Amino acid sequence: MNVRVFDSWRNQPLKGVLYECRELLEDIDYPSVRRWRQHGGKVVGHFQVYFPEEIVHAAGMLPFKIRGAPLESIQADSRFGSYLCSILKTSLELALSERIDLDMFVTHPICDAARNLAAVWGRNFTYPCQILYLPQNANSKHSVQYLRDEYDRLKRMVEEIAGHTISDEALRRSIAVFNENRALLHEMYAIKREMPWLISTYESYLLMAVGGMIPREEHNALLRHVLPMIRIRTAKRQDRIRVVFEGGFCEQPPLDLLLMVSQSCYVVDDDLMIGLRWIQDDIPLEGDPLYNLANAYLENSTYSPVQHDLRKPKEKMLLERMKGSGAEAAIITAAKMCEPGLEEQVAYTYALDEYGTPYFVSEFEENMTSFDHLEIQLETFVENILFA
Amino acid sequence: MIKTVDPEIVGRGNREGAQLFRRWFAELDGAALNGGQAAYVFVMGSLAEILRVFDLPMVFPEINSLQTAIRRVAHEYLNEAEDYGYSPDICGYVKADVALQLRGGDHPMGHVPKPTLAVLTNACNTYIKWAEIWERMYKIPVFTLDIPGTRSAGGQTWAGDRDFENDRRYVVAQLKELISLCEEVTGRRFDVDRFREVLKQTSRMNQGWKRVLELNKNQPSLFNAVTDGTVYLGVANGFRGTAEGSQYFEQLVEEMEYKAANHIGTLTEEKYRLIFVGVPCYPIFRRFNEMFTEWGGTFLTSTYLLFASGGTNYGFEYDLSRPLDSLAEGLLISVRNAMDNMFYQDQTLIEMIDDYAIDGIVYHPIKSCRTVSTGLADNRRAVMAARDVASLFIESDMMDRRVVSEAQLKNRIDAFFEGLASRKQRQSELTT
Amino acid sequence: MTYVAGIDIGSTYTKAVIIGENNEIVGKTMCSTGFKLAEVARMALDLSLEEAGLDEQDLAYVVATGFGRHQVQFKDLNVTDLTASARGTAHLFPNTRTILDVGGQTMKAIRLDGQLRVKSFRLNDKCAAGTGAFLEKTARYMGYATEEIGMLAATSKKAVPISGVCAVFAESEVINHLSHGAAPADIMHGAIVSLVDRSVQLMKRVRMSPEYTLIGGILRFNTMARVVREQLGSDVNVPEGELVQFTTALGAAILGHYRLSKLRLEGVEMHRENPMVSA
Amino acid sequence: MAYAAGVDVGSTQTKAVIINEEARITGRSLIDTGANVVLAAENAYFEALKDAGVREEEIEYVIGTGYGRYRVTFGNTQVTEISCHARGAVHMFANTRTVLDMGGQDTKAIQINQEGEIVDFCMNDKCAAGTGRFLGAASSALDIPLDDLGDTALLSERPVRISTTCTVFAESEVLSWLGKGKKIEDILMGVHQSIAKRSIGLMRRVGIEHEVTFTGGVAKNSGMIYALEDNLGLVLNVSEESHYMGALGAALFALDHIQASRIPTADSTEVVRSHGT
Repeated sequence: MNVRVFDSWRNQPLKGVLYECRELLEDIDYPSVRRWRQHGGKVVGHFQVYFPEEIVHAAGMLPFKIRGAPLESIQADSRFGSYLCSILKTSLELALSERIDLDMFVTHPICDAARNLAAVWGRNFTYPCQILYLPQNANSKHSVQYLRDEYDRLKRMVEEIAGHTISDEALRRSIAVFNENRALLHEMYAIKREMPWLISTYESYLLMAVGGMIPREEHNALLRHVLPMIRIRTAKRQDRIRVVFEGGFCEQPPLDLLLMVSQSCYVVDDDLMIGLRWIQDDIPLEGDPLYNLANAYLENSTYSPVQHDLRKPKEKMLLERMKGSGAEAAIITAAKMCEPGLEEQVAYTYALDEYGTPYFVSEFEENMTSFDHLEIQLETFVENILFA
Repeated sequence: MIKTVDPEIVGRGNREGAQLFRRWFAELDGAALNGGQAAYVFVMGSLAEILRVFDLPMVFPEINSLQTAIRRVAHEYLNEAEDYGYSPDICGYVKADVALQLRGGDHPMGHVPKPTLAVLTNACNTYIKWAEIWERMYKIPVFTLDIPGTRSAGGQTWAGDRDFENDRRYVVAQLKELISLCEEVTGRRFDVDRFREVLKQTSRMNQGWKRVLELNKNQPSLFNAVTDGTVYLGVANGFRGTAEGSQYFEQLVEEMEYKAANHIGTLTEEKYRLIFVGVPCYPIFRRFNEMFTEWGGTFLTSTYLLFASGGTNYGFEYDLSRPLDSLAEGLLISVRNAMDNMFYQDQTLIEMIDDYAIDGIVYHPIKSCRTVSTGLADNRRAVMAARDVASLFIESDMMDRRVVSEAQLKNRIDAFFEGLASRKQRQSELTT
Repeated sequence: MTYVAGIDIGSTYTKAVIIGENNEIVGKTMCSTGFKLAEVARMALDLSLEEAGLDEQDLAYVVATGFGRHQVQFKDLNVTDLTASARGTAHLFPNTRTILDVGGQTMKAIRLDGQLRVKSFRLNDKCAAGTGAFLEKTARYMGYATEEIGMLAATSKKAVPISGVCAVFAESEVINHLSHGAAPADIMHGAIVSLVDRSVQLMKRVRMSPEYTLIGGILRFNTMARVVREQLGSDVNVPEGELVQFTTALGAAILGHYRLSKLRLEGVEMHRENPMVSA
Repeated sequence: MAYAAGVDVGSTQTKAVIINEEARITGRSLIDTGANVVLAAENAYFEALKDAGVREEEIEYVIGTGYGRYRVTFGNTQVTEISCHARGAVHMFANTRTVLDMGGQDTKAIQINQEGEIVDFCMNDKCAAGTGRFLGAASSALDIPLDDLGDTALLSERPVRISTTCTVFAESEVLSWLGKGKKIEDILMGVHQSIAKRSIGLMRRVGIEHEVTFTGGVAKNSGMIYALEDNLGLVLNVSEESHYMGALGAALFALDHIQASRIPTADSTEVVRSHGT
């Protein structure tokens, strides 16, 4: 479908683009998705972290990344218990309060809470609500084949909703679009690593996150528009520490928290919206596209606390991420009540202690509004590295 | 109506269950002291069928952890783990086990051997995070047997369905990998005849457990699903795939049938027939149950007895002519049954209400476990909409006494029964 | 002679300290903060200058700390009160490795390294059960003022267990205990024990090691210090006298010296702008 | 003429109500619970008797409720405040299907069927977050009397968003908003909104059915009524006696008992049978 749903950034200077991105990201009525629907487009909402959006894209539908929102969950609260992360509640709240309207909802077995979402969501809505069973044993010789078959199952579901089949050619075209998107995002992160004063983590997040709510072609155009402007930006380097900002992010921190972090240190790498950057290199266009997608997920991907792969001990991967970005310290944060994130924190801190790397540990919630508590801790952390 | 009862039969399940349980821990204690091997496994899909063939003693960290709560020392273990860095918000079972490992396996019931390997399913994602801890501590092989669950409500597939067979191929392939890992670890060949024998015993146990659960529909009910049920569960997990395990359940069936024939209930006066949903409140295990029995309420069945038995209740029977395929199918169906109870629990509960003539449901979501707690509030809405039955929703924990306030619980439980009482009264007025 | 000032704008009191080259205090002031933060900071500084018999030109460097630090115009640098109080405490007890600071609204555990730098620290979560407010609530509920907590608890022989789940729920526990005839002193003692339990947990989270030093208003009760000693099974430093109030301001001033000498080493021109707060 | 009494011993206040055989309130009293709960219960009881001009011997049955219900030493039995608030609310507003009771340290949502029986109920669990006590914190922070909070909040045009859940820390968040130069009424409405939203979340657990009756100490607060009605989109029943609803309910159960003991029917003592002591 050839509709443009997010245009306001075009022909704007960097500042203007960033402003438009924040406007879009903070609008919990998801205007870009509404516009898509108004043009008769169908929408598949997929929960964090990774989802093979290519399959939905190839069917001419909009893959919409559901990542919670800073709103109070009044209706969703009554569907859940108290001891639960915020993103689950606010995501469902978005649907219950009719801010988002979907043709299909997909979640994944990333954690015990998210897995339940398909059932709860399904009880409250009539459209298909599914689990995409991403393999949890990444080390079986059969995993790729299994995932290929699982993607095929998803493809059949999507075809039903689209009302037509998805050709391999269409899949390859979509893979090409997403290859470009990932390449552009990796390029933006390369700038962060090399010249962090040119783009803060707050800014890169804005530019990246809108990708989950607009057609990827538009996102590519946006990134192609801004990357050159970032490169020629006139910003002077300041005396700040270089940190990796690691959260095993499924739930995303509030923008103001990112702004706060950006103001006190240079974040040279992070794992925000990691699903959009999960696959590392271009996915081959020749051969069975579903197999290539499955193979890339398992064999050519980054890491996250929600994926278990004996070849990727998370603490080792974090240390590599720090080495790769020349970070001198780490900010380790996790969403409140996030079991995988909180468990990973422990491994991270012991590994960092072992290497004598300074780190700062905290927890966050997407809809927190006061940051004094966190700010004072972060400042103290930074001060004491500078006083060293 | 109390008549002369055969003390041999009545209470045998609890008696022998406790004995078996102590013996099992004594064996582990032995293994720990002379540095023997041990496989760490979990209740939702223990893979006993494979491990027994290699005579690997099985350690259930979940059971070790809950025992620290029942023995009222859980808080010591939790604090140690939290001091080590684990958040107060994460699973109490995990934390108690971390502390246990930090203590070198020192447990109130004896010593727990270190793992030689860990075998887990994805029935609970926290199993995976948990095993990663041992992987780091002991550099041992960890095998995650990935058993894809149901993809959507009403979307269950069965043998012969295209998607089911895709899943089966995946599980079979992993089982083969697990077998060669066990051969590596133990230095022994896989004996397919032993394997068939174990499967035969598991089938027997499955049948027994299924029958025991059904027998409790009797009026009055024959066992308390929360207190007695937990004893039976211990055997179902610790002795799965063994002759004595199967025999235990056949005798348990006998006991229940005897009690039914002689009208021997759990309470002198059974006033309210209840369902328990969730994981027991182990920090005040006995007291918690008393707060219900004081009012003449007893638990006939519980979702815990289903998922914590790894879906044994489903009563799956293995086809010994194609053991590996059949084990894969059994795992897919029973572990799926345990794991994605969230999809069907409302249906399961509605059936229970009808089959067991239930007066009320007690929902007990807990801080520790998002696998079983996340969907309960929504599940409750569905059940309440479908059946006119009283329900109670109380949150606490299975391990952490800091979030268990007896006063708060009692207040709610009393109010629940006051409501039940006036319902009963109206019903009796309507009938007279 | 180079003088440096440290100003600590706390939520209730504002303190200023002026020190000489050997960190000796030559002037200090304390006044209640109120709403006009910039003005009170100014006043506190002027009064301390007066006491020290100095003019503002004599000051080479000014460091602001405390929650109002951003409102101070005439500062050269501002640091958080964690950094400042750690440095101040380390000045009073040079062998300090772990600091416990229990305030009305926060509880902090700080670990220092051999160079007296903050190595790691933890704050209580956003729940009053882990703060001095917990004690104040309990006291107020039994009809005692915050100031009386110390004396009250001192008379207790045996602590009544109080679960530290919620500062407000604690009240209903207090009802029960009182109605069962428990003595207010013993209940207060119990509340202190449950608070110290949390404190010690927080200290463990920063992987504590001796010497331990306790700062913050709440800890001026001997009972509190005693219970902490019991729980740690180790001796603890408790700063005494009026200096306690100035620990943080003093720390800020000392950091001023540190930064000043560093800047001079780098031959940097003194400019009245904070190199660190780059917001 | 026989009388029945209900004594509701709450965490902060103790209330007593005397009713006659027509279930009409003839006396009431409200005192601070304070340290000695047993004494508080007695005092409240005797003040209510005085208020009703009734001698103690004329009281045939007394029921204790509330957290201190087992401390009502002179009571004949106890009933939880959940049942009592429901009973009181239905007595005052016969069509009540949902009761929201907002008290000092807990908030209850109760669902009631046509027969006036409790179908379902739900209470704040983990801590006192989002209870009436939250207002107490705001009132001391801004030092505005508790009774004026609501009316002040109603002046608000753009309420702030309060994110603190801890009742004790609400005080400091209120102050920090003040520091940021926010209007007092906007901060106060923010506080009311945050409590209202939490309470509605609680009510949705049991399901919100018309009519909704608002009881408890906070039910007098105009700002809270506004915030709730605004978020719920319906009008609340609020009684003059909202404060005494628990005690009234207890008194009504006591009256049942008196009448039941006169014309014995099938175990009608069920409802108020003593238990669990």
